[in-house]
Amino acid sequence: MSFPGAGLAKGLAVTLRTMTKKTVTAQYPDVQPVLPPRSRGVIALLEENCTVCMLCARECPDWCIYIDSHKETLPAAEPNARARTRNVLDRFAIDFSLCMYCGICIEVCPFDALFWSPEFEYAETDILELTHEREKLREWMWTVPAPPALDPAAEEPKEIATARKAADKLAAAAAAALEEKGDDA
Amino acid sequence: MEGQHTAAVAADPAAGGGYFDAYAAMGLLAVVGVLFVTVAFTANRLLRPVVHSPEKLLAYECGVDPVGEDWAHTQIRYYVYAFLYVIFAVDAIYLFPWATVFATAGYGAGTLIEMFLFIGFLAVGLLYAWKKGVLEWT
Amino acid sequence: MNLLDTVLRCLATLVVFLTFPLVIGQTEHKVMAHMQGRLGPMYAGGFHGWAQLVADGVKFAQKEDIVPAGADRRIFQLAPAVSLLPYLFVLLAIPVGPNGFVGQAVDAGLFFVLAVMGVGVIGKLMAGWASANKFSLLGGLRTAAQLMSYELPMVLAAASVAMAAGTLSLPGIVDSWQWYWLPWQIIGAFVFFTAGLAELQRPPFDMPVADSEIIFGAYTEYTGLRFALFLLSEYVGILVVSALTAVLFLGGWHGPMSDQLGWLWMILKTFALAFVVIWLRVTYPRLREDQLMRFAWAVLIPLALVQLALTGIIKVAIS
Amino acid sequence: MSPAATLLAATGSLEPAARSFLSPTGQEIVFLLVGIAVLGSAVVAVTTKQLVHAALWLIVALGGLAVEFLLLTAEFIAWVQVLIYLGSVVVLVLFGLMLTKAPIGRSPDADSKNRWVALAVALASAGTLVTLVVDAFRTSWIDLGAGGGSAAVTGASLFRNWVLPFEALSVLLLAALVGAIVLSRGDKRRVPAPRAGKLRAGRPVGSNGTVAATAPRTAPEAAGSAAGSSDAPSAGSSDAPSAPAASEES
Repeated sequence: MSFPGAGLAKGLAVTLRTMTKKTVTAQYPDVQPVLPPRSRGVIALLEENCTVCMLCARECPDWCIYIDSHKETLPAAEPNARARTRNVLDRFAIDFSLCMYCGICIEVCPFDALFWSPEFEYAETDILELTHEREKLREWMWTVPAPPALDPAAEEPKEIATARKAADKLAAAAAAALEEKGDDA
Repeated sequence: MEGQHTAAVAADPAAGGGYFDAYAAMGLLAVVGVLFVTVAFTANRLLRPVVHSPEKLLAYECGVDPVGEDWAHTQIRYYVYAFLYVIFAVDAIYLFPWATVFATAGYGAGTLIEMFLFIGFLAVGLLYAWKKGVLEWT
Repeated sequence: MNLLDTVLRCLATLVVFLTFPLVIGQTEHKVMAHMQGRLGPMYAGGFHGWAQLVADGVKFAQKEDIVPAGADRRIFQLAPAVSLLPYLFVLLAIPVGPNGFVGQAVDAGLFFVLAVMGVGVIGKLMAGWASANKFSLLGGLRTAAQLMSYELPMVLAAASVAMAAGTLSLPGIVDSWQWYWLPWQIIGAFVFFTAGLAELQRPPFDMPVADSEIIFGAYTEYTGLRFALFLLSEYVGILVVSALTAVLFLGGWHGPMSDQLGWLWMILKTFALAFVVIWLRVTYPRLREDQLMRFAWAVLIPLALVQLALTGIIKVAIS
Repeated sequence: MSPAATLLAATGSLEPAARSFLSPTGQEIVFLLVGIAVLGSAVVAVTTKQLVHAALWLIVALGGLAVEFLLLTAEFIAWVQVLIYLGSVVVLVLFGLMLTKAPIGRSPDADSKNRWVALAVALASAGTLVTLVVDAFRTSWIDLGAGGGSAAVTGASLFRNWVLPFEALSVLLLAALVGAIVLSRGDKRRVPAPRAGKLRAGRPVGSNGTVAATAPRTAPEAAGSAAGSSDAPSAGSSDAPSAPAASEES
């Protein structure tokens, strides 16, 4: 059952009700926003983990990652062994004027060298300055939050499981040795 | 004579004085209003910058260069509304002198009917316009 | 005639003319924002952006005065004043409180107010034509057609009140107001307020400034102080229409302790109506041009005629 | 109207010496000054070469006239003048100008060659009016009491003495209304007619009101006029050569 003007009255009621509710405006520069975990602010680089495998640069859809490197030969550790070579990172830069924040580079990195940082205040007055070099990318690592806690029912991460198994074994061996010693005494 | 005039006004302050006082105040307010606008624009003239550039003197048409002339043909149907208004406004003003007298002693129902007759004729006109579709936007 | 007294009254009217619209404008900023889940201006002046419109005014006063190359200079420059000043005269005649608390009582007050408000349309036509912009012209014509169409129901509804009161003087009308006028004149009140809203080109009747069609109508080419005057005229218009509706239909200063607090009642009623104006703006979408015209001629005018008949019959019956 | 008003002002002071001819009241001085302004703007309104300016000067003249009415204590008439003449008649004029053709700047084609005739007619009618008014009032003096022209007085005189003319006015207004509607709707009804009847060949749609009303004409002429008028749709003019234009208006 509706009478003429019911819709008009309803509209008025909606706006009036909204007026009494809390606003959703964020007073941003005064109040920092509370960002959800895994916010895609900027890409940070943990240089120490990077092996210059170039996977990220190759997978990047808009080719905004620039990597330069050179090979370094390590002298052989043992007399008869071969000398080893390894890649040394010279330059790692991301052009954030091109980057579309798809996160593929982070996904493909096999060595956990790239991370999402929630940092978003890196505007520049010149578009060319949006190409950020490795120092800057490394600095953003400090803003990367700890990974969110696992689901309570989740399986233990593999690394931890293996490490714990090893530690358990070691502890068991130590206990056995201690027991033997005690027997001797 | 001026003396006579003022004497007449003084004799009936409620009527004579009130009327001219009211409109003298209106006149004064007109002066005040014009002064306000003048002062505002003088202040504006002192404060504003003047940077010549022919670009900003172009007519604004959503950011692109203006197309064609500054004048364009528009719907003539607006004119009918204006015309209807003139006729009905002439009608409506008669309501005001009528409104002030019709309920006082000595007028009563007869005057009411006279006005209804008057309005009735125009209501017929409005109905005619409606039927003819003048009020429809085709 | 006490010259000093008259000068003071004129200046007081000017002060009201310049400050109350700012209050209404700021209320609009805030009410509209909160109705849309926002906060509105927050910085100017410190506390909840209360000085936002003052800041706007200062900004407008410093802006460059641009007259388009093809424009008719003098008419272009004159138009904002022509559109604004009629409202100043109307304000002078609006009674605020009992016992002569009015800028200047005019004997034919109601008629005077309606006549003077009708002059504003010339300013808008001048602005539209002189801008040398076809969108402005179209906006000016739309404004004029709308103002003329809605002036008529407004005049008829006002005539109904004049019939009920038997006088055209605005203080006289408020004096003879009784509570039962409220139901008696309810149709007239609706017609008057709606038509007033349309006269101000406030949403949902803002077709003449429909930005999606004709940029900003007659005001497209205006900048700086002249634009500010047009804006001011819109907000003074809200004040005037709200105050007139309060005077004619809501009993003006009538209320508890009206002898001392009459002016407060009047201001409260005016601002309540101004709030409704803002509320309607936030709630409803714009009417199409054909709906706009049809609403005036096919709904408001017949309603106003019905109200006239009702007023006439009841008035003769009770007198 | 306005020259007459000014001269009326002059006659107001053409009184016997007993009536303040040489010591006018402030009200009379204002009346005279406003009258001069009205006369001036009226003259500018008819001599300016810019169409819209003429209408705007007319507003000044009519507004000044309202002030004159106020000074004569004809309060109600003064505001009627503002509401009707300023608020609607001049707006109607402006409207008409802006809808048809009102360029910014001078419109040389708007000048009429009959200006001397017009001047003669204006002077003659002004002379008649002035003679009439002067003859009617002579040296009689009307005291302008306030409230003499208020709405209540007007209403009393209207509904006590002049009811019949008042009712006749409503019929006149109705006639004007119907006339306006017929004129404005006339074209609309006739436009689809050539399309509806297959037998009747089309004429240029845009010019049917103006061209065809004169006389039946031969096909090439009709086609030529269609091509000449810019607002005729091309569909209409392509049909034109098939038959002479029908003259249904005549």
